[in-house]
Amino acid sequence: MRIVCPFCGERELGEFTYLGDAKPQRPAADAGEDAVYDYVYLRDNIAGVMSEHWYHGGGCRAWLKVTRNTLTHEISAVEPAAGAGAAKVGA
Amino acid sequence: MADFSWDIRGPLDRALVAGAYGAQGDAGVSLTEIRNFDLVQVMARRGKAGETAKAAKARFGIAAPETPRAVAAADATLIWSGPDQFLVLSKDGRHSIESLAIVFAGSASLSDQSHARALISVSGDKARAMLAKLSSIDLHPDVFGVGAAAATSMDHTSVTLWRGNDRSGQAVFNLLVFATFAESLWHTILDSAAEYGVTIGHSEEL
Amino acid sequence: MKYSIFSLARAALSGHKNWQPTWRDAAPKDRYDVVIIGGGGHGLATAWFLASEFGIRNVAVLEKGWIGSGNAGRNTTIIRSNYGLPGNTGFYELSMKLWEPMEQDLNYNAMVSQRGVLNLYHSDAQRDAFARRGNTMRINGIDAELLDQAALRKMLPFLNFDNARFPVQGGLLQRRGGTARHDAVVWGYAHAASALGVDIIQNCEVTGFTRDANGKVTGVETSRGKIGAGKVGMAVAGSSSRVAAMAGLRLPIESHVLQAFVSEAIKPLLPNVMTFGAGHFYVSQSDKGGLVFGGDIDGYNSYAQRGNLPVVEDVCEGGMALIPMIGRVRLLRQWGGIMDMSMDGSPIIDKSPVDGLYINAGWCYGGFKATPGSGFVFAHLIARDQSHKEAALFRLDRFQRGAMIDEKGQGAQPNLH
Amino acid sequence: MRGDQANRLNNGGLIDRSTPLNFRFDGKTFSGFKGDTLASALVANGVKLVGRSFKYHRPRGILTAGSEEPNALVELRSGARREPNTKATTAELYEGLEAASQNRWPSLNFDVMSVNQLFAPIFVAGFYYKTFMWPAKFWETIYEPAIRRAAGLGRAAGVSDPDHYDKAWAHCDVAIAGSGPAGLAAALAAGRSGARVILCEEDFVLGGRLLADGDTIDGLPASEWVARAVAELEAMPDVRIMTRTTLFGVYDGGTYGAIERVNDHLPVPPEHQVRQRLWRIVAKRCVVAAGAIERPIVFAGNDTPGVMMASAMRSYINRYAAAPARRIALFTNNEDGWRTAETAIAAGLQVAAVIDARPDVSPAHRSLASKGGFSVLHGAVAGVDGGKGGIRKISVSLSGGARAEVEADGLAVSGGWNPAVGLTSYHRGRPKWRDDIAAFVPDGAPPGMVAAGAANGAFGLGACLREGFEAGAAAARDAGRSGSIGSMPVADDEAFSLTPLWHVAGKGKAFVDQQHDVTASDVELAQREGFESVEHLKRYTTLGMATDQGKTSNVAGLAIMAAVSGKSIPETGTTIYRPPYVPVAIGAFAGHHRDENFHATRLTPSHHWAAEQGAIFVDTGLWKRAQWYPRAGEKDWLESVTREVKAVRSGVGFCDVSTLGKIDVHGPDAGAFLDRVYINAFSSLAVGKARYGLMLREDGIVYDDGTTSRLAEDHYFLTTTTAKAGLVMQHLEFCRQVLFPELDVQLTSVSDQWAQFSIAGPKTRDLLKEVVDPGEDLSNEGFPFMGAREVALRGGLKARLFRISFSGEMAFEISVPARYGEAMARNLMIAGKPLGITPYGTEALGVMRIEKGHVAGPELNGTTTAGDLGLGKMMSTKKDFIGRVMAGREALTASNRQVVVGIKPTDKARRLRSGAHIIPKGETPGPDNDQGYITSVCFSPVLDQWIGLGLVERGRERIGEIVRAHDPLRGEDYDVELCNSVFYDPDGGRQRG
Repeated sequence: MRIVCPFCGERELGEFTYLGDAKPQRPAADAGEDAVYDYVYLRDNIAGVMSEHWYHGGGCRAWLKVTRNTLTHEISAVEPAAGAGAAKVGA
Repeated sequence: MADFSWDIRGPLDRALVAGAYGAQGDAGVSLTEIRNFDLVQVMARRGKAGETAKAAKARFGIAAPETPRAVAAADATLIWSGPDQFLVLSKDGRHSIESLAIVFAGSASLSDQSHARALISVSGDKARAMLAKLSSIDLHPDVFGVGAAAATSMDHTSVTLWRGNDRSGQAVFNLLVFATFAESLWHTILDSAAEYGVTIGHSEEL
Repeated sequence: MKYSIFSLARAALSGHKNWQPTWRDAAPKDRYDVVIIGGGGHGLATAWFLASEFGIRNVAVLEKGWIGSGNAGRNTTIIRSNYGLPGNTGFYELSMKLWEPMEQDLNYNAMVSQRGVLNLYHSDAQRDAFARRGNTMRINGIDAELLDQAALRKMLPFLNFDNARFPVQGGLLQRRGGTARHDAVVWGYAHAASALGVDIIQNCEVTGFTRDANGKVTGVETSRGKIGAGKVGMAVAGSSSRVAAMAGLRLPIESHVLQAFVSEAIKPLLPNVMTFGAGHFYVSQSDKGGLVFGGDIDGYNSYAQRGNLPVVEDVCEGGMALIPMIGRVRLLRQWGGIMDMSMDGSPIIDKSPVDGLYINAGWCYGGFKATPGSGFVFAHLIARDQSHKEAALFRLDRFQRGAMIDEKGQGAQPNLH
Repeated sequence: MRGDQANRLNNGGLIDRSTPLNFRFDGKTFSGFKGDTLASALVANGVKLVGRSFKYHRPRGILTAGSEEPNALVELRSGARREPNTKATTAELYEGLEAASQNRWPSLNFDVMSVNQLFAPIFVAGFYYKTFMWPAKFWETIYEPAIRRAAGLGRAAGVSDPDHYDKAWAHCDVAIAGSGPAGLAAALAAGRSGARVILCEEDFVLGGRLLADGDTIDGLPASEWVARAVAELEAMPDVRIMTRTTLFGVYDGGTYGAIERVNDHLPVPPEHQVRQRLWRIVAKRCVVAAGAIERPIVFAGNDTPGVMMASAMRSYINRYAAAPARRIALFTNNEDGWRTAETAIAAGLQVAAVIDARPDVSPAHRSLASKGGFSVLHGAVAGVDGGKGGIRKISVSLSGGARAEVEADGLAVSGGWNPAVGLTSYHRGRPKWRDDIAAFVPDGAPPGMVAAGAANGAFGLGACLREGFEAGAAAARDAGRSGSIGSMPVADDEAFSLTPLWHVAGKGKAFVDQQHDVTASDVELAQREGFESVEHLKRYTTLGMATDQGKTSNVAGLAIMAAVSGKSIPETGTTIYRPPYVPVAIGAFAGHHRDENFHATRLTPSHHWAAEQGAIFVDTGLWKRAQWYPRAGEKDWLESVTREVKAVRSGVGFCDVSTLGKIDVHGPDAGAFLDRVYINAFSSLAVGKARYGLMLREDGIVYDDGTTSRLAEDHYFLTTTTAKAGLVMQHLEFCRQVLFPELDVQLTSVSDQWAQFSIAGPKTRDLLKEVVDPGEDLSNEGFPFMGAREVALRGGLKARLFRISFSGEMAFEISVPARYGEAMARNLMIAGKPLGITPYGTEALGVMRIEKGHVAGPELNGTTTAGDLGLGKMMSTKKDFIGRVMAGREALTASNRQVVVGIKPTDKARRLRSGAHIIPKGETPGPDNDQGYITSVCFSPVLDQWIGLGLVERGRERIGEIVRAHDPLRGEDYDVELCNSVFYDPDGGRQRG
């Protein structure tokens, strides 16, 4: 697998670490145990296109949101996490 | 009062043995460790990319790289190291962290990396062939030209790699590697280069 | 037909023309007392135990492809019961106890080979963790031995003791552990279950559930029509999330690819099953002569049943680091299976929140060794509507309660288990 | 006795007759020429028997001339370099080559195990599943060892592989697998268009089938055309030709695996060179021009030495000038097979007869037959009379039903061709059936890959060139290259006429998979027993699981299955294709990463100094850390460690703790950020102060701990444990970039920037006075416990000083830039000499932390909560933090959890061991009363006894209780007392003093 890092360009799989489903949002502080349980334990496990968090730890250390098909491993989109490249926020 | 001194010991001081190594004949790979440099990581703060860029331009006379490139200023090299960040490589305290702290106050966070890395310069006919054993980056001259840089990994270890100006018609690849990994990676580099014949040296010049 | 050397010799006289199918290739009936989704080892074992132990013989096993086409036919054939946490320890030993008489129980030689499973340690901390686990095993009546380096040098002189980045210091040995012929386990259960009247239906893919007004499951929709069922059990490993979703359930499971490898066949080289403690590598040698080995999962969600080079390299690096004499042995074939990785690395065997639907899932990459035990406790759960005592902690709601069974201590990060 | 190459033809061949090479096979000396393979040299020497089969130990010869060979497998080389199962057909001959036949005893000619043939009626497919079941315990002791000894093929070396391997990356626009006509044409088109091309050829010469089959291209003899094409390609700077290189697998994102046999053609690799190299080729496009594999026809005795594929026979005759036989019969069901008759005649060999399964033969071939003086028999080979000495007679059943006999010493067989569909199918693609050529062809391919030429079912030479050229041009275009591609090479297209024939019924064993001894009747038996799916067939009979992965057997096997089950071949389908295309040495996948180079090594800044002191090092993750510093006369590690601890507790010692993860946390929101990642507050920490912090995972379990100091309003210096340094950095970056992007915070690892030393003991201040600038106030008031600030050292160097203590003594940690680390160690030794300073290692560090009851790795085991560790009170109730909510779940807050407690033996002389379990007194150990275990132990020099920490059910409520430490693994069982986990200076006066 090769992932096109939005900052570094195309890189080989070995430079990246996988975290998983990127859909769940961390619940607010007052959300309660059920919401946090959902967030921590119930993730998309789609046979098809998933949105996933990957870390370019062997490169620029950016967290990425990767759209990938779990049946074919084909990657259709990569975007940086909200806080990667945040120096340009508001610019 | 005790009688002691603050001798510097670089991470390759013992592993590096100047001279020839590996296959005999014309050396295909030349390895030079560059010693005693200043290296400062500059990370723009949230929303402060513009201010950081302006401060860098004012200080170095050139724009800091916003993409994976290394640019040479009069007395420093600025090397992209990730989104919103770059490394300032210089000598003799001209751009020490103390002096840069004033320049980037309020716009960027600085971290001294002068002792955190070893710098190895690789050249020679077989430099690309040797580096292909360590790096997954495409170093073809059309793809990785002079000034190209990459934050990448070698031997599962993070490195910063960039191509400097050619020297006597040959490409020069510079490698910043983590100091505590340096000796181990050095041996791996030697093993990879041995079949081509190696010339080993060190220098104080960037 | 009863299998034995005598029946073989008799059959040889007639040119082997009189052998019957190993199992009946059944067509679906309208209704069964129990329908098991998944014709792998777990599903077939469940059916056999339902029929042989719990007196429920009106049972169908539905398989979307050919039986054993999932992880049952795609693993590294290791059996062991060397677990350290309550919940796992007793369950895997139950399973081991069911492996031991399997040939005689099923009249099928699954080549259960108790050649020993050895976990190697390379540091004091690892030794201490193994001691803890080994003592847990012993306290549970399971065999375990802690070997030091001197003992290992005698037993396995070819390991890398002196020239290694992380020298072998010793190991935790379970002599009763070993291997079994994975396909034969599937065929043996099919053979025996079929003989007791279980319908094994291949090429029959479940596409949905039928439910009554109260939401109770009343059967399944399949590529071969609707099939009614008193109860439905799912034992579909890599497809757990997909099948559960048909019943509107979300499971704390991710599907990952685990690669495995076999070398060319060579004369006997490795006497037992070994796991490297300083990298990702485990190995045994099949009776046919191939080194069967594997390592870590690729680490990303996948249903592709194939993996990538970094893990191949990582595994072979581990192999060479541990056993440097295998350098010139050639890797013959690589493959990948879909592992349903749970959030604590341990399985789920429980009634689902949907009435009439029973779940057997989350085996991670350890499902093969569990096959007989899983079949037994799942049959118990389906027949009695009550967890077997040795599966009582494999509950679906344990994550909500905080009662995880996390042998590796990695938390809700399935790719690290 | 020296072989005389009696079967070497006088003329022709691509061998270098001026370079004779001597070699040994089964101890006998022969000679061949440079350019030979081991197989061609054996053929030239008239050797027919080269191996024994897997199950029945039947005599076997050479079947093919390529990597699909199932039979001619040998042990190549000797000693530590012995390679089992090496194909004689691909092993290049070199001077001094040694090879031995395998799977026979005592010799190839007289193999005792061939008695297995007598039991063949019982040893049918699946026989072992039906027997060996009684008595049960006989399996491991009797049956299995016997089966294992009989099975397997060659013997591995049994000692460490002495050769080196490495791995490399290559990048290109177009990768091409195979250098036959299609591959060369593809390379020409792509290369001319300006593309970066990598052309992989597994053979040591380029040309593929052109090397054996000649023909004419662009009006030139094929050999000349190949030479010109190669010269043109070699002149292109961006075309890389890799011979002896097999492209074996296709992975995601256009990544291809290839194995280069760099020095396998030499006795040993030259100094500094590797044996083999694994390539990961990244290519925008890939053209598979891997050709096709001629397939056998299954008939009785088809495994007799002397039976050979028709195309292989041409290879031996044309390429190697070696005659496999003097009088050759040909059995074919297609036009192409006839080329072998033509070749034989041209080489001056006799053709005994052509047995053609088709009803008609072309007039040209009729006239060839009459000119060559041989008969054309319409029918099929029904049996072979012969044995280990080769073929004597061939019996033919004629189409009319009559029988005929042909006297011959060689039988060439052509059952048609199977395109090499492996590479195109490795992403679980299934090839499709084409009736016109009666073969499976690729049905699509992984992204970026396309098949061309014979690999795509185009068997004519003209078609191969055309498809290859077009595929090469298209691939280059797709990669953005638009140079002129010049003219396409042209050749005639021969007709390909074939009548499918898979299996000839007859008496005697007819082999489908020769290596695994799977016969046609085994396939029929499998069907009878319900193993009808091709995957079941494969698994039940082992068809296609041999070292050739069924390259010569799979299609015939499933065709026979289709026939007996009444289905068509496409309905029956193929099994899943799995890489690698050819078996690859495990050593090559490992490359450089073996022995000491398995993983990288990290060295602390004072490593070499410690080594000079004679330190014993321990592996901690990738680090080498000084474990203890033995002194002359000390009898064991315990004595050294005890001395080190006592020295610290009574005087002063120091330890390199640079391995801790160190992270600069910068930015206006740094404090707010740390509040969210730690359970306790950090925004409230004053500048110049340090605080111990505990981090949870989101599931509420403890993740890591460490001390974090505030060096400036917007700058914290965070430390992690050694083990978790990289993971914590990743976790913090996730928090920063994904969870809390609104915070203005920046993170940098400074682990390698700072050499950090712990200096501990009551004389610490006395020592530091000598080291830091006299102007620095180190008094309790000027530098209180948990203070942290920059100080100047004597000589002007700036350092960071932290008053924190892991040992429980008066202690500081001091950080200097890493290149001063070694000087720091030396200076501490100099300055501390009058104070009796003692360097200490990780063991002493561990002893002192256990004496103080500090938790570490064994307690932070990924299943413990802050409460379990006795740190529950640190959890802030005033803020949200990672793991807060999940930590509150019922089972994680239950009153009966196993919690950290101190443990000491009731018998002071008793040694404790980690891993012993805790059982209540008076009870029989069992799963229901297994209440915990000992996590960490040490001999405490202060208490003069062994002490430990444990995780014990309700431990803190049971202080003073006597329980059993139960350690059956080590045969120990003794009483211990549960006690306070802080054994030493419980009120902490020493570290504050």
